[in-house]
Amino acid sequence: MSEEKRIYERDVITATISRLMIPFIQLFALYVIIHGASGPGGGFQGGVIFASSFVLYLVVFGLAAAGKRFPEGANTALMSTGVYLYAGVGLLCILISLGVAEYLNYGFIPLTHMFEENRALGMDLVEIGIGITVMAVITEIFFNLVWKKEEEEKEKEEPR
Amino acid sequence: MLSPVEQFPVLIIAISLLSAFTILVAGLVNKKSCCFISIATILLQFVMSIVILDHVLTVGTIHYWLGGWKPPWGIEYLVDALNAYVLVIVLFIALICAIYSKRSIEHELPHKLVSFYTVFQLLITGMCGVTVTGDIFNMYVFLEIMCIAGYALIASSKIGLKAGFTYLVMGSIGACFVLLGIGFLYSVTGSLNMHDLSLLLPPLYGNRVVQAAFVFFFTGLGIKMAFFPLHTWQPDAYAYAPSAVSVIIAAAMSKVSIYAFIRVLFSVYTVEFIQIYAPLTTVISWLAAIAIIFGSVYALAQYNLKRMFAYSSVAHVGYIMLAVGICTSTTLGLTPAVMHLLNHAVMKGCLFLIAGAFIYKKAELWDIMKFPGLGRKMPYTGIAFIFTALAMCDIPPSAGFVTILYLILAFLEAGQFIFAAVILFSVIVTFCYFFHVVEMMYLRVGVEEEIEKERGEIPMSMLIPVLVLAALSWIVGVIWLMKIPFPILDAVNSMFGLGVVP
Amino acid sequence: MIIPIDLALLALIVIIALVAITVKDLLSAIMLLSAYSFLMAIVWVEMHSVDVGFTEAAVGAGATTAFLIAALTRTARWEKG
Amino acid sequence: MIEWLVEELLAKYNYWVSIILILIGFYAMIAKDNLIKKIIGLNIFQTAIFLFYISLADIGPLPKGTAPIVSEEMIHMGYVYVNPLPHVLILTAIVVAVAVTAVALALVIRLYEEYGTIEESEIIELERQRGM
Repeated sequence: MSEEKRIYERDVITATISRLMIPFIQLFALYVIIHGASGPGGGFQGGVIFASSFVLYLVVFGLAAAGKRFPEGANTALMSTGVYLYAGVGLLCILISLGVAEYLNYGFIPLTHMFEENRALGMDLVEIGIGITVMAVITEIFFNLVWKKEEEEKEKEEPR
Repeated sequence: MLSPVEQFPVLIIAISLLSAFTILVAGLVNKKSCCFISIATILLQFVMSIVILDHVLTVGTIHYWLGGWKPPWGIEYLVDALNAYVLVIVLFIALICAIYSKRSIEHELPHKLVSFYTVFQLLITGMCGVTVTGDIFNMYVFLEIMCIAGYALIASSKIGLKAGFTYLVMGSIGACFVLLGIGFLYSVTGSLNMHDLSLLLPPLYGNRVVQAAFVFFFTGLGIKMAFFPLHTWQPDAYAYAPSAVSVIIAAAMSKVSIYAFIRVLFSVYTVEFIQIYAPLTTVISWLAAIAIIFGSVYALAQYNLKRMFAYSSVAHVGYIMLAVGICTSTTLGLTPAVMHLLNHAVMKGCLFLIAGAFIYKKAELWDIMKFPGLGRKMPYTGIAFIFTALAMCDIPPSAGFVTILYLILAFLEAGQFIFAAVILFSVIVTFCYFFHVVEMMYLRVGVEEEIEKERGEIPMSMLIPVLVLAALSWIVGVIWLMKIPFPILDAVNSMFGLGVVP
Repeated sequence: MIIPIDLALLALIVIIALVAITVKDLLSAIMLLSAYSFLMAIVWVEMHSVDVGFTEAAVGAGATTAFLIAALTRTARWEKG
Repeated sequence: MIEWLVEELLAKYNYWVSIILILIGFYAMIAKDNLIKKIIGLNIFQTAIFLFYISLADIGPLPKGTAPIVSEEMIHMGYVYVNPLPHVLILTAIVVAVAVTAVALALVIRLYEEYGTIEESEIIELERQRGM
C-alpha cells in the first residue's frame, strides 16, 4: 500500500493515465479474442494485448504492487487452465466421435443442435483457451525477466 | 470409420502437452510428484507407440487428417514404418531418461524440479510431433518446440549456460534456413504436404528455387543434427548439460533431426532428385567420411568423458549420413542408416547415463585422469561401461557390429572401398579411446583406503536404466542378426523406392 | 499496394535495421528494433495481410521490446568495443 | 540493360529488401560480440523471412487482391483476395520467434549474473581462465 502511494506522489500522470488505460486495453483484448474467427486477431494476439496491460501495470506501479496483484501460483494455474481448455475440447471431440466419425472435428461438441454452430463454438472455446494461456505465459516471462527471485539467490549461495 | 489405433498419433501429442501443464500445476502442490507424472505419461506414450508400430506393419500406413480436411489443404499426420520406428526409439529413450532423471536431477538441479519436468515433457512433445507429422511446416514448428526446450534444458545448469547460448544462436540460424527452404518450396508449388510436394516437384527439379531450397534444408537440418562442419555447438552442449539432458539430446534429439533430414531427402525430394544430382550423394558421403575421422580423432584427445562421447557422436552422425549417402548405389538401401538410428541411440544413451552416474557419485569425475580405482568402487556401473564400450568397439554380436557389418557390405557392393577403410580406421580409434578409459578405471591402482571408504553404487533407480541399456546394446545386435525387425527395413526401403540398383 | 509508400517504408526499414545493429547504446538499439517491427507491421498491413501486421504490432513491437528492455534492466546498457 | 534492371530489381523489390535484411540480421548474429545485439540480429533475420512470405502471398498475377477477410457480398461482387495461407504460417512463426527471444533473454540474464558481462569474447576468456 505504501509503495503504491509513493509512486502516486511521484508520477501522478503516468499512474492516472495507466489506471484509465488498463481497463480499455483489457476490453480491446477481449474483443480481439472473441472476434478472432471473423476478422483479424485471435487468441494469441488477444492474449498478448491482455498481458501488455499487466506489463503496463508493472512498469508504472512497481514490482511489489504487481507481485501482490498477480501471484505466481495463480498465473501458473491460469497457464494450465488455458491448455486444458484448448486440448480438452479436442480430446472431448475425439471421445464423443469415437464410434461415429472419422477425424478430430470440433463439430461434435454437444453444445447446440447445429453441427456448424458447434464447430464455431468449439473454435471460440479453443481461442479463449489460447488467449488465457498466452496471457499467463507472457506475463510470467516478463515478471521473471524483471524479477530476481529468492530461489535463484538461494541456488547461487550453494557451491556447485 | 477409423480404428481407435489411428487416433493414437494425435493423442500421443495431446497427452504429452496436457501432461506438461499438469506437471506445472502439480508442482505447486507437491514437487516430488512431477517425476511420477512424467514417467507415467511417457510410459503410456511408449505403449501407444508400440501399438502404432504394430498397426503400421500389419495393417498399413496411418493417415490422420486433422479436422477432416483432405491432405493438400489440411494438416495431415502420417505414420509409416520409418515414423513409427523412430517414435518407438524416441519414447523408449525418453522413458529410460525419465526414470534415471529422478535422482540425478534432484541431485543436480534441486531448485528447478518443476520447470525441468515441464520443459522435459515439452521436449518430448516436440520430438513426437516431428516424427508423426506429414506436413512440412508443421514439422518446422515442432522442430522449433523441440529445440527451444533443448536450449532451455542445456542451459539449466550453470556450466551449460554458454553452451546453451551458442546452441541457441546456431540452432536459430538453422531453423531460419529451414523456414526459408519451406518458403521457397511453397513459392513454386503452393503446397506444404510432404506427399503432395513429392508429386508436384519432379517437373521442377531443374528449377533454381527448388535446388536452393534443398541447400537451405541441408544446411539448416545439418546444424540441428550436428553434421560435420556445422557441429561446433555440439561438444560443449553435450558435455556441460545436466546428465539426464545429455542422454536425451544425444540419444533421441539428434536422431529426430536426422529423421527429419531423411524425411525431407526421400519424401519431399525423392530418389530421382538424388539420382539426377549424383554429386549430392558424393558430397554427403565425403562430408560424412571426414566427420567420422574428425570425430574419432578428436574423441581420442579428450580428457572430459562427456566431451569424448560428444565427439564420438559427431563420428556416429557421420556413420548414419554415410549410409544415407551410399544408399542409392546398393541393394541394401537405407538399411544401415535405419539400423544405426536404433543402435546408436541405445549405445550412446547408455554411455551418457554412465557418465552421468560418475558425476552423480562425485562432482569431479568428469575428468578421465581422476578415474583410477573407479572400477572397483562402482562394480555394476563399471561392468556396464565395459560391455557398452565393447559394443561401441563393434565386437560381434553387439549392436555396433551389426551396423559396421551392413555398412561394409554396402560399401563392398557399391565398390567404395575407401569408405570401408574409413570405417575400419574409426573402429580402431574407437577401441583406443575406450581402452584408455577402461585402463584408467581398472588397470591403474588408486589409493586403496579411499576405495574402501567410498565403495558404493549409484541408487537403484539410476542403476537399472544403465544395466537395461547395457544389456540392450548386445541384445539389439542379436535381434538384428536374427532378422526379426527386418519387415521395418523392407517397408522403409520399398516406401522410398530404394534397394534397387538403377 | 501503393508502390511509392512501400518503397519509402522499405528503405526506412533497411536504414533502421543497419543503425540498430551498429549503435553502441543498447537501449537505442532496442527502441530502433521496436520501430523496425512497427514499420514492418505497417508494410504488411499495406500488403493486405492485416492479421500478421496486427500480430507483429502487438508481439514484435510490443512484447519483444518489453522483454528486451526488461532484460536490459538486469544487464549492461552499453556495448563495449 | 535498363529493362533488365526494372524487371529484376524494381519489380521484385520486396524480395531484394528481404534478402538485404536477412543478410543484415545474419551478420549481426555471427559477427557482433554483444549477446543482446545477437538477439536483435535474430529478430531482424526472422522478420525478414516473414517479409519474404508475405511478399509471396501478395505479389502474384494481376489483379492484386484485397485483404483476405471474406464475406458473402464480397464474393458476389467479384473481389479477389490475397492468399491467406502464408499469413497463417507467419502467425505461427511469430509465436516461435517470440518464444526463442524470451529463452535467449533469460539465458543472457543468467550469463550476466554468472560472468558479469554480456560480451561473448569476455565470457570465452573467463571460461578459459576457469579451465573449462
